[in-house]
Amino acid sequence: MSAMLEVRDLEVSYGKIKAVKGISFSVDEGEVVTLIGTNGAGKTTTLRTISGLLRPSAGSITFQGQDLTKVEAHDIVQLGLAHSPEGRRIFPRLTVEENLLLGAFSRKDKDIDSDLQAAFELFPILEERRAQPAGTFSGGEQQMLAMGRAMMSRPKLLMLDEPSMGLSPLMMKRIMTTVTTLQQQGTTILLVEQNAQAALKRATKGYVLEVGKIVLTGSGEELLTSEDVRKAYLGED
Amino acid sequence: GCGTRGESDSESTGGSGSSENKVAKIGVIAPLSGDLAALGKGISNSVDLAIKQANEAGTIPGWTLELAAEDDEAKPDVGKNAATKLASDADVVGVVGTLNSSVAQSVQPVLASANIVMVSPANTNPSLTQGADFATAPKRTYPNYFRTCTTDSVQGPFAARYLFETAGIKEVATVHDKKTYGQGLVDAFAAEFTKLGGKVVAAETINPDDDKYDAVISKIKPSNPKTVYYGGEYPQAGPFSQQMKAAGLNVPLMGGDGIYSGEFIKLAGDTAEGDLATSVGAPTDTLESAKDFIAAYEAAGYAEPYEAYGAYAFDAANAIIQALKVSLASADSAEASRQATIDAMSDVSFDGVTGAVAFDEFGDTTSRVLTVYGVKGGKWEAVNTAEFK
Amino acid sequence: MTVTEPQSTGHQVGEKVVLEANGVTMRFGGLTAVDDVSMKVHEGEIVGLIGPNGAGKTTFFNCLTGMYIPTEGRVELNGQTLPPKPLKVVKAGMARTFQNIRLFANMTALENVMVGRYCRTSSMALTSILRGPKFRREEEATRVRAQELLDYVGLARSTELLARNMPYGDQRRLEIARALATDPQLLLLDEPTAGMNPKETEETMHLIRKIRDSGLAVVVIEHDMRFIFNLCDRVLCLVRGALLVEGTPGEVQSDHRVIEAYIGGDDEEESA
Amino acid sequence: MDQFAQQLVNGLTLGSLYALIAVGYTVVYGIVQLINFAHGEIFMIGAFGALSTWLIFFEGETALWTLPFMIAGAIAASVTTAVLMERVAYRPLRGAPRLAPLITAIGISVFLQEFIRLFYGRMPFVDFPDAKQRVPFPQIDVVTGPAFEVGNVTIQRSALFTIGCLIMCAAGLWFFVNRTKTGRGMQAVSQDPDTARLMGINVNRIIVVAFAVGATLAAVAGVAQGLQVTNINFRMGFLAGLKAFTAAVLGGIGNVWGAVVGGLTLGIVEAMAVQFIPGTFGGSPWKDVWAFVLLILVLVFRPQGILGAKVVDRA
Amino acid sequence: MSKYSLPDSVRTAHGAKAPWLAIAGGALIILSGLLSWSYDDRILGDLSIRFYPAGIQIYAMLFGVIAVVLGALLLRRPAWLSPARGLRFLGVTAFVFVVWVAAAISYQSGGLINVNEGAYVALAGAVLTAAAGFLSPEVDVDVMAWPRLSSTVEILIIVVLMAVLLFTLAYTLEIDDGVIFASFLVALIALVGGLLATGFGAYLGFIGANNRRPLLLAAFLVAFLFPFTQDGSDANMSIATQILIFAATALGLNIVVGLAGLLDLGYIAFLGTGAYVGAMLSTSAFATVDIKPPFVVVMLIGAATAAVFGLIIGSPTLRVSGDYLAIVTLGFGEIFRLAMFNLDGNNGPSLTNGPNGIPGIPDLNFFGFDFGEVHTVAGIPLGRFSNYYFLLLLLLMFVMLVFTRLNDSRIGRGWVAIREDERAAEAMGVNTFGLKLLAFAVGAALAGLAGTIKAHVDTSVTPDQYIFLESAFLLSAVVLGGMGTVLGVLVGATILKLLPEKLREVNEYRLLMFGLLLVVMMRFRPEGLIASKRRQLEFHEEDEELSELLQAEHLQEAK
Ligand SMILES: Nc1ncnc2c1ncn2[C@@H]1O[C@H](COP(=O)(O)OP(=O)(O)OP(=O)(O)O)[C@@H](O)[C@H]1O
Ligand SMILES: Nc1ncnc2c1ncn2[C@@H]1O[C@H](COP(=O)(O)OP(=O)(O)OP(=O)(O)O)[C@@H](O)[C@H]1O
Ligand SMILES: CC(C)C[C@H](N)C(=O)O
Ligand SMILES: [Mg+2]
Ligand SMILES: [Mg+2]
Repeated sequence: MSAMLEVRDLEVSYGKIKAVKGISFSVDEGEVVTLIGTNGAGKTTTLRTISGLLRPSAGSITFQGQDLTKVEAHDIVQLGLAHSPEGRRIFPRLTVEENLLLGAFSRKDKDIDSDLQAAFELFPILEERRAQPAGTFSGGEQQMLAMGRAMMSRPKLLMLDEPSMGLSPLMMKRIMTTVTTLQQQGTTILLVEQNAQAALKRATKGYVLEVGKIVLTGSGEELLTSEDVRKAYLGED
Repeated sequence: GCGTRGESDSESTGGSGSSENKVAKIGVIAPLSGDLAALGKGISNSVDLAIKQANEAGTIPGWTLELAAEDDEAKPDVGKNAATKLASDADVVGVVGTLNSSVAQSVQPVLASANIVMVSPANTNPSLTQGADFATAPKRTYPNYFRTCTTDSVQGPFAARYLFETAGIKEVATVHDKKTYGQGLVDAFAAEFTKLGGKVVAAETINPDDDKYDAVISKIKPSNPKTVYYGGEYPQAGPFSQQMKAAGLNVPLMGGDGIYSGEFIKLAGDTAEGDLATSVGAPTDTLESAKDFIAAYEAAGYAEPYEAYGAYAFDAANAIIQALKVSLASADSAEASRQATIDAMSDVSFDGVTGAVAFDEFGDTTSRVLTVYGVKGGKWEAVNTAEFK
Repeated sequence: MTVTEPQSTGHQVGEKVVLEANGVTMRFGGLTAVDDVSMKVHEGEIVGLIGPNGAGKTTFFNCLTGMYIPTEGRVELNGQTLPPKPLKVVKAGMARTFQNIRLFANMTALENVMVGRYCRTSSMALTSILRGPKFRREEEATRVRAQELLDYVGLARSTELLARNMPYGDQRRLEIARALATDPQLLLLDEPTAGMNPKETEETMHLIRKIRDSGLAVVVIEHDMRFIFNLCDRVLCLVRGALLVEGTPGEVQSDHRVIEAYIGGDDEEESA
Repeated sequence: MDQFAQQLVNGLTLGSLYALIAVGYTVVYGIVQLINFAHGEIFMIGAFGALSTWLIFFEGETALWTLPFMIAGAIAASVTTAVLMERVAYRPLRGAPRLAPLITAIGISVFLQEFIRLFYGRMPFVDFPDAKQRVPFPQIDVVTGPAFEVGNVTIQRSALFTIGCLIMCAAGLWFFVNRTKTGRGMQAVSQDPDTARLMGINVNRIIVVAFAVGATLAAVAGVAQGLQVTNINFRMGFLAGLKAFTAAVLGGIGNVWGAVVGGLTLGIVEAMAVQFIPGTFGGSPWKDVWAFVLLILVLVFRPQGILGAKVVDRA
Repeated sequence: MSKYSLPDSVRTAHGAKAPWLAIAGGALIILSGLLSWSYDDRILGDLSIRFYPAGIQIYAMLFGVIAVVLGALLLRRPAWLSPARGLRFLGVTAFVFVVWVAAAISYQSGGLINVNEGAYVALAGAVLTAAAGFLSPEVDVDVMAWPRLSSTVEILIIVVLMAVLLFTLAYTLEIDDGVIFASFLVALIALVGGLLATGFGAYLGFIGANNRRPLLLAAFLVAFLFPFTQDGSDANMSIATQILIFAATALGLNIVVGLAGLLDLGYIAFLGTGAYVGAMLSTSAFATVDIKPPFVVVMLIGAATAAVFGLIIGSPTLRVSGDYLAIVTLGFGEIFRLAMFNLDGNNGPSLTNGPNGIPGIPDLNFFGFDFGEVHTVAGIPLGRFSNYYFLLLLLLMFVMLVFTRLNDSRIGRGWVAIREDERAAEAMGVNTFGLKLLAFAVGAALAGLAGTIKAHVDTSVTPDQYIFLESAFLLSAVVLGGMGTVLGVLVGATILKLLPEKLREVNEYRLLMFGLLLVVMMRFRPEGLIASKRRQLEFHEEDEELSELLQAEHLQEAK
């Protein structure tokens, strides 16, 4: 079985600086794959390259057999790959509802309404505030909106970049539970997290990145128990 | 490092000429671009013609005349820069220009301090020769300044009398563009008109940068003027006339020499029919004295018509040439003859294209002939030519 | 459930009240983001501010620092009522950091801190142009103090680096140094460890203690429970704009209302 | 009272023209946060496009049926210029600091004016009049000619045409922005282009559409202006553009209705200033001053403009 | 930079030949100068004589000399220079230069046939030079390896450079053939650009920074000596005065835009304020105010009035920011122009003489020193414009002093902070409103000062001198030259005022070209010709190399 997303020898640079230095990994259908690593390891860069916002300087990205390196960002969404970016990036002057509908921008089917309801069920606060300009939301609220919005495109593969950043413990649990829920509903997930513990617990597979290279690979459990990971990422000594 | 070459160079180009003639330049400062270019080009072409004729006839032995035309874009500031440039050119001995009185105000001091004679074919504002208090205490402001056209202290009243006496109009509204010319003309007109017993029912000003005048027109309209007297130039007057009529103010627009141009009719469109203008002198094409000029102008094949001021510019150039005959004869450089040229101007007197050319103690022309024109069938036609008394 | 470790320093909170906020309320249209919150901070105290996302913590900070003009309520620093003008607040002795780092990216670390000295220096246009001895002295003093502060937060070797080129954790520390440069008596930190890994978080905790030990009072917003409950002398929990619970870390973390509204069920390993 | 009504009509006419141009500023600004200074020139080129169409195909004909063709010609000229301009000059500057595109815009504005001034009369294959000075604009039957008198108020035909154009364009635009997906896409791009791409929005296409929409309305305004003032010139875009931009800011830039409201307000203020401000500070020469004073007052007391939404800067 | 180079494999294979290629290319170009370029001897200052190079040929020979030097350097591989980049730039621009000259010859004398062997030899040399540049390996310039010279030697370098500058300046202005002038400019750009590309420019900057005082002194000496090179001619001096006025005003604007980061689109109004004050209080017959204070007082009044206007215009910055501020300033600019246009007694009080302006402003007279007269110093006559030139130079020095000292102070830091993040600056105790007002007031006062002198230099003041386009010109000077730098603005102002004067052949197209220039410049070098490093970063956020360079400089300075 070929992987749903296959990244090979990917290199990405900002000007002269190489942020990603030849990484390879794959995501199979139905999996939750997590990338963890220190600040500036290149996780965000990797996700942005996959979704077409950045162009790789070398390597290949294949999604369901199709090469993505030359496809425009807005076309990649249509292929079923959604990306909830780091720092939420909601549209601040649009209302909550408009934000959600934009998530479904590339869809042409009629089920948008029911998906909207599904998002509201998952995050009731969004329904409560559906007409509020999203820019006035708190950080956590914005994060929920961002996730809801990404789901509105009915992605086959959902990439989440640090969904728990700045969230209250309760909210973080909620978000993490949502990840599981989504997986159970059949969405494949590529998750980038600082909260390694929570991420690895749910991951079928994990990759540890350090300064642009993958230094460790394994199943979520393996990594969780690995000595190195515990030291560096879980703050235990 | 290549000085020798440079010299030999200039010799080879200069030396290719046929004679040992020294060069003296007559400058022109007029709008050669922009909305008033039609009038400006007519002036510069006519001066060019006068210079060519003088060179061919060898009017000034030992000297070749050249034209140095500078664009003033009808803006005082640009005109002043042009004057500075001409003044710093040692070969320039006289300047024909400017078209606009407002530009003249800025040019006068520059040329005066360089002692360069300036003859305007078109400035009609009286203060240029007789000072700000021209009506009460005339005083010559710049000894180097002369003109071949009549002034607005004649033109304004001439128009007023025509309207009041001949056309029988007793109520007018006045509008002007705040420039030296427009304002001066309206002032002169209004003074005479009220003196005759007429009434100025509205007095407004406009900004020449504008192109829509409905608000002003709406403001004038309720006062029911029988004519609108406009002080200014055709680029604004044309659209103003058209918009007046589109807005239901169906009375003629009358203006001065500033609107006497074919361009006015082009801009005003069909509704210009019946509009009036005064201009200096008699219509050029009816003058016996102008036949040769017109023929020569056409033969020279200039791209633009000589327009309202071609003949006056031709006369202005010839007046300078007459003076140069005296001043250059004894001068060894063009620059040295500048003062002498000014001195010689007051004695200049000849029969020019527009009639007798001579200047009074202020530098004004001695002629006071004016003509009223009206738009008929899409063309300006002379209605009445008379000498103002 | 306990994450509290035994207090490492036998620290004693002072008696003097540095900050007193009374009935602060902030409404945006129909939404009451901060609802009648009162708070006291004593000299040498670290106060934690927690609460669900959108509870109004940042907004409360904005009200304290004059970035927002509170709809109601009063803020007193050292017994003096503060006008809602950021400038005057800083001058009075309250400084802050931001939830999203807001450094002057194209300035060096040193320059960033020197900007923080702005309100404690006085040379104006004419002095700057004439360059008298007073000007030189003040400039020099500013530079020296800024360098001291960089040393203090552990950035001694980053003086000439551009803020934008510094690692994330260092940027957070630089923000603290910049805030300290204003000579505050009270420091407000909004999620100082967001996006940090556990090691960096640990270092930040030490830094805050050190600051407190030098006599400043600190109010800190964080979602990292381990961090909050280990560090703070007292914790306030806001929910929907209103003060829900106030008490020692021990009291707050075992309060069922806090657990219900904020920490969530007994699921330990999630809260890293 | 009559005078008030009369100046109201004048103001509405003028304001409609401003509004039509202002929409272009607002739409483009809303999306790329660019003060497209060259938009005034797009308006000017629209007018020249209409004139050219008339000169090539219908010279001498003034029947009403030529008008749609002239408008089409105007739109073609404006839209082509605007889209080219976006492609060649602005697109490469995406993401550069504000000042770069602003300076570019000023550059383009100067360039376009000069281009028309220097080359309009020298185009190959066609014999166009020299555009270094004002060029007469054809007066089309029905939409120009004797004014209507309603009571004591005169309503010019070209005024009716202009106001009519505004109403139609505004209605179309409202539908476009609020009821179509492209419209919503526009709003998303305006707030965060990168994330908009993640939503599957083709950002480049949206931006081109914005320029084209603005240019279309400006072109219509160009025709209306030509009919109203009977002549056009290469400079006409500058002041009109400036006023329209003022109108857009006045109404709240980024907001299509703001542009309309701002335009009408500005037009009415100008007309009223001519008539009703007494003393020497009234009258036509001061009307622009009052317009700008109004702008400054509005910005100081309501920085986001009459209808603009407040920009949130959360600390 | 690597995207402009050949594949690595080619470079490693042939890299060793590069120095010799460069030397050969340079030699060819030098030789070409001795050959004939053009059959026609009437054009371009006669390029037809063999072994007797004229201007354009001499320019070419300079290329050759530098190519040879760079080639030789390439053999020695210094760590702090990159001869390869220099050669690349030099080669390509030399090629462009020769093609341009050949085109000019063909055009002016009617056919390519008139181009003689010299041009082809030069072309070949240029190709070789460029090839050398592209072949030689890329060396990263190591700023830490800059040679340290004794300060006497450094100062000597500066003096020589300044002398070259003076010579070049005088020479440039002497050229009055537009094509030769353009050729000279191309050559100048090529030579200077080539040197800069090697990293030598940065080194010179470093030397300059080490010897700030001598540098400034030398620069001003050059500026003061300039009128003496003009042999009493006022033609260039009149341009020079315009440049100085323009530069002083642009520097004032640079305080507002470059330092405080506030966009002002109506700045010309401040110059206008000064000019109108100067005109109204002068003894011109058209002046409307009857008080005639001495000129020093007029200058102060002009500056003060402008500063007050600056405060008024700046006051909305309390509430309005960014693009909104730009439009407010634009509005104020228009209000100023219209007010000057209107205040003629017809509309409002009679102050400004309306559209006609105030002409006939007399020359200044300082204690019997009449600025209108020719004065002879050391046997060299100095005309009217030279007199004003000296006065304006003093003004410019003053403006520069204000600019640099404010920039390098607590206030300057505050301005950067505001530019970077206004809210954060405020929250850190920076008096943002006060500093913004200060920027407006100081900038305006300086422009007002310049304006009062301008009124007398120009002898007339009219409203059309103060239109939006002029504000755009000022802004362009700031942006083209480089925001936030003094030198940049001087360069920008010089370019914008000098080029149209010298390229009279294309005078009609000058605005068209101005427009294009802005567009092209923003596309390829938005930070301006001489940008402050910090500003450059703001424009190229992703440029890590640059930010490292800036850091390196900081480290150098800190040592
Ligand atoms: N726009 C940019 N320009 C230049 N360098 C960048 C840019 N964005 C990121 N980088 C650099 O690329 C490297 C990788 O950054 P990236 O954001 O991918 O890391 P990350 O793993 O997502 O880190 P974090 O946990 O902080 O989100 C870092 O060194 C960073 O400084
Ligand atoms: N300028 C504003 N206009 C309207 N509503 C606002 C504004 N600022 C904040 N709010 C609202 O106030 C509430 C409190 O926001 P605040 O940012 O203070 O939350 P917080 O406690 O800091 O949350 P987090 O932990 O997620 O940062 C939120 O619901 C937010 O939507
Ligand atoms: C063409 C006209 C406007 C010239 C006018 N007679 C003047 O003196 O200004
Ligand atoms: Mg990241
Ligand atoms: Mg918060």
